[in-house]
Amino acid sequence: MSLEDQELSELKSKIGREPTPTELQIVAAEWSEHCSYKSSKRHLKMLPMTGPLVINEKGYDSGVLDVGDGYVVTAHIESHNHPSAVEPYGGAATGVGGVIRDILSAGTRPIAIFDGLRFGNVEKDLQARWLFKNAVTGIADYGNCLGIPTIGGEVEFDECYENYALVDVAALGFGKKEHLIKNHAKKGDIVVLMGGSTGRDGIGGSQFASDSLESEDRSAVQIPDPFIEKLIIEAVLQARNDGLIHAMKDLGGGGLSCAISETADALEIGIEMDVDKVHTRESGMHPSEIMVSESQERMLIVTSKIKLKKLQTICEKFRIGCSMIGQVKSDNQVHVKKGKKTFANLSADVVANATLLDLPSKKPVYLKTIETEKKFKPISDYSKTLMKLLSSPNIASKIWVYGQYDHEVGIRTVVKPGKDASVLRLDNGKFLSAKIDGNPKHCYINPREGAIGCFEEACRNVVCTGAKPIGMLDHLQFGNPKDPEIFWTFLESLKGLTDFAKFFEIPCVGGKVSLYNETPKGPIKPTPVIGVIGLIDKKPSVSQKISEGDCLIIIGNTKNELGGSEFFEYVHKFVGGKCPVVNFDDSKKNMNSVLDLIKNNLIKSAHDCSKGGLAVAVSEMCMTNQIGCTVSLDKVPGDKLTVDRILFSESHSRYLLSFDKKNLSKIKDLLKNNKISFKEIGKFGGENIQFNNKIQSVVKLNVEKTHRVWLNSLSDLILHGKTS
Amino acid sequence: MATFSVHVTIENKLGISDPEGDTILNDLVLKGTHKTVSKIKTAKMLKFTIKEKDKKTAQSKVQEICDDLRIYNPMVSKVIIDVFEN
Amino acid sequence: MATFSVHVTIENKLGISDPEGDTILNDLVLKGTHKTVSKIKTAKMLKFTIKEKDKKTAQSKVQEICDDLRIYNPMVSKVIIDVFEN
Amino acid sequence: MKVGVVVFPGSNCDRDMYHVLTDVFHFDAQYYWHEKGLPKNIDAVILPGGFSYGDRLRAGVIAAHSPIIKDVKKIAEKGIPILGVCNGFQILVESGLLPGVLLKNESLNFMCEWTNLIVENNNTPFTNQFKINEKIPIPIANGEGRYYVDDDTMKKLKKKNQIVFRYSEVVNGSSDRIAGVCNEDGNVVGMMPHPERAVESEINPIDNKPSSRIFESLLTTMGVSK
Ligand SMILES: Nc1ncnc2c1ncn2[C@@H]1O[C@H](COP(=O)(O)OP(=O)(O)O)[C@@H](O)[C@H]1O
Ligand SMILES: [Mg+2]
Repeated sequence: MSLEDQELSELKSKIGREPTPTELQIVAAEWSEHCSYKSSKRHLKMLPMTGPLVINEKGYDSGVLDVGDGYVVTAHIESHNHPSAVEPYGGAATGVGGVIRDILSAGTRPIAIFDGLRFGNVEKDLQARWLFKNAVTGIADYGNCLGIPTIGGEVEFDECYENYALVDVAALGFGKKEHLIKNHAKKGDIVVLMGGSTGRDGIGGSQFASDSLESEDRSAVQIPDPFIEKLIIEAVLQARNDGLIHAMKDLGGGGLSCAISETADALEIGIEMDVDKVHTRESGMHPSEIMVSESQERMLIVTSKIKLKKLQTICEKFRIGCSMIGQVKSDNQVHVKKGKKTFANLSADVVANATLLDLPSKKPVYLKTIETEKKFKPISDYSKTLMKLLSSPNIASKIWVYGQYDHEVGIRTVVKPGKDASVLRLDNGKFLSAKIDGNPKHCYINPREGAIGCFEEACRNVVCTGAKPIGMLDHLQFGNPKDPEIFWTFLESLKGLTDFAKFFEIPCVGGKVSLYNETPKGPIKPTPVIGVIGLIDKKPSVSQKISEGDCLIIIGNTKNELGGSEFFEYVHKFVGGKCPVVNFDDSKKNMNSVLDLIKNNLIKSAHDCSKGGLAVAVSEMCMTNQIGCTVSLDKVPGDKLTVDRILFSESHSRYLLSFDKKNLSKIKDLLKNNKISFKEIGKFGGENIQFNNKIQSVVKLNVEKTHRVWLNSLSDLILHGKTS
Repeated sequence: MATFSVHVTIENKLGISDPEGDTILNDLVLKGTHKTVSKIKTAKMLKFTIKEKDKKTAQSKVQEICDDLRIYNPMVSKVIIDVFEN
Repeated sequence: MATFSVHVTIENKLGISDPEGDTILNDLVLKGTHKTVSKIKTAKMLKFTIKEKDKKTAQSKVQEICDDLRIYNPMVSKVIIDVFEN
Repeated sequence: MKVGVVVFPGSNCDRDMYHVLTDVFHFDAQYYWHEKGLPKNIDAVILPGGFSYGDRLRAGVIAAHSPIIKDVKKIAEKGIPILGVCNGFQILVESGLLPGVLLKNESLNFMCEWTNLIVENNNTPFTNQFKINEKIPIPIANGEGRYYVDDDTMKKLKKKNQIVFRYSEVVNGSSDRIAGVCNEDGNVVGMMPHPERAVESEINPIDNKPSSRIFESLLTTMGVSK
């Protein structure tokens, strides 16, 4: 782990002397991309981060939203890509641990976990299968043990992740506003390190996360210990209730170096600490090793001398380590000692604020031709094609994944995983809905529109439960930012997200940037993952069972937008074409109309149309309700299109609504009033999923049989290697 | 051809923590009256029954299986392979 | 007093099924090209470091711990204890 | 009508259980930390689910050695109702209060899903408001939930009417599809599924009334009319 030459000279000129070896390690950790956001920070400012519900406090690692009646919701997103690519079990598990501690450090109890998982082609690639299987077990073992429900997520396979893994984890917290940690400290306060012991594992992790994988650093792998984390959660929350915490920060990338310098900088204090006071796992650790170790399950707490005893008693009760490692000074210095001897003494401002870069960007050359479509062999049997898609790893049910996650613990889960967004009940009678979504296939073709699409998709999912989006989390995952073409895709995505967030007045309450995601074959496709949080004031829309004779309406236009679709990529093995573009005005109108319909109790269920297009979305409704449906493709509103395009185009802003026939006229009136493009396109009943074009039958699949295939094909593939 | 019993012990590499062993030691063994135990390390064992021409082939075959099929992750664990003639 | 390393192998008693061993065999090993393996049994191992006056005491002490603290569940498993001098 | 909810390091359904006991059924519930004793005048004890000691070694085995278990045993002898749910069941089994053992699910995975229970014994403090063969929709969430007993014990269980709940279908490979058992006296009951997750209609997608009867049975036992 080291600084670049120019950074080293910069450090020297800032401190006016040669840095000590320990100082070099501390600064290298903190100035890494992972901790300092040096490539991205100046651009991230463009995102709107404030709003009427957003509570901003210094030093928070998670976003805070006021949900009324004296309660707040906190949210954060993280990834653990590099570690998961080499040790999927531990990497994914410690990823959960990290984001949970971010939620905890605001003083809120974590109440939900979401996971976004991306791997190579699991059908062909045994390594990808191994990575996927173990990452899922890692998340399950960690979250389940903590007793925090994992209630949603997404899974995607794409060849761009060959030999690699993207493991994103988001978490939500809930608590009383008055319990939020205020993050303040004054001279003489005590700095405590609480939780697991510090060892050599994970040394250099944050730098590791910022290197490409070729320089595999073995010591950077961390061993998860969810049991300690659970004890930390309970201990911290008790300390919070007893008012013992002045300031708090979790130890993540960069370990103590990062936590100490960022706390000192944010609170405008100095911290003097003694590495001999840190409880370590192994003897003989050098001060610099202690400072940069990324051992998991540790929290930094600032308390007063008087409160320290009580804090120690709590830690004793839970049998977790609690070391008084230092104290607060008034000089804004980070002063690291071992006994009497000084090993580092730097201004917190210098350590915590790396010089931000202004990297060059350039539109990638491949984009010039990417939208040109090839001629495809015509599809002879659409039933077969649809069946193939429904059993493909990207579209098949993810029950094998979320069935391993305890999604009920905490007894808040009203809408469980397996539908669109999941819904939690809150203590003030309101409900929270959330979902994360990404789509690298779209983002590769158009980084800007693709990113907007992910944002809109997450909103759609949340809207389908009757929730109004109130906050957004973004996780921007790209390759090496020093490559101007990659950096351009980063900026485009960011600009797209910013535009959408501003237009819809959805503030960004948290995010993360993960760069240098490179596989042996090159950079990953641009992979922004967007989490959207929605609030429901009264009653969530819980899907009611669809029955014989119920109607199907589609809202929104279907356009010629097959670029980056599952149909092009999985069926035709073609990467290219025009990717879906969100029309902001239509998007807003459609969202509001769906919310209106739900509020007026007019529909039985709403489902968004996304991966696999209309054909897949209708099939999902049929399968989960075990009922057939006959759909007239010729009635679908939008461009005049060929059958394959109507079936599989992934145009945004579309919703499928099921409802009792008696509500038809009311629904039509409301939609007409709102000037929505919509059509009644089908009727439920029978035992077949059937698509007709005028009088001609295009698709006919038996619901029960299709359901079985869709439900089991992912687990058959992962567990027994079967491809359908 | 002979039948061999091959024991594969998978354990964490040196310096990698073993939270399970620590918990068993601290929360179970040391809570009782058994104070002479100072460390517990956990490991997983797989006992293979395999038919090969000799002991050496049995050993190398099992090693190959463990490596190929990622029975363990060399990043965090190591394997010890012991072969016994049946 | 000497320090001993005592290996405790916890494995299923005869007749108790071992779905994990079966899965590794059928879905992993036999799916590949390794057809000479006919059985895989899983076990758990605990390696104790213990200070006792001799090998025999170390052995009996660990046996006692295993029985007293139910390190294994006698309804389904048995333990094998091997002592090594350090 | 004092009900104790025992909390071990790693318990994680304690708060859910407490909520249901107090807010839904209006018991006078209280938490008891595993290092403490239980008061003499307690009327019922519940061991909630979770991952005591991180499920290390075997689910429930370390917690079974907690100081509080001595009191639980004494109280059990007095015939006071005791319920172990999920990890609580595992602890009761590991501490010898209930027969059998809970092994890794046949799928080898943690399983979180809704199942149906069939009531086999309505003569316990937690099932006296059921009819035999009544169906209860209820979720499971466990990795080591496969109940196993040897043949002799199974015979005894059947003879003494100790099988309390069965799954209506094969779920995880449990012997005879057993999901819950009781001791010979019937006052100590253990079950893998989570009744506390099924008694409120808001979070129960099927029907919350059957599982509510588990708590109503306890109310009846304790002489409280609904
Ligand atoms: N990795 C995962 N973890 C938990 N739940 C998941 C995961 N992947 C998918 N799900 C759940 O499966 C359902 C379908 O997911 P997805 O296909 O991504 O939905 P959508 O297309 O509506 O965004 C959702 O309820 C989602 O939360
Ligand atoms: Mg959806």
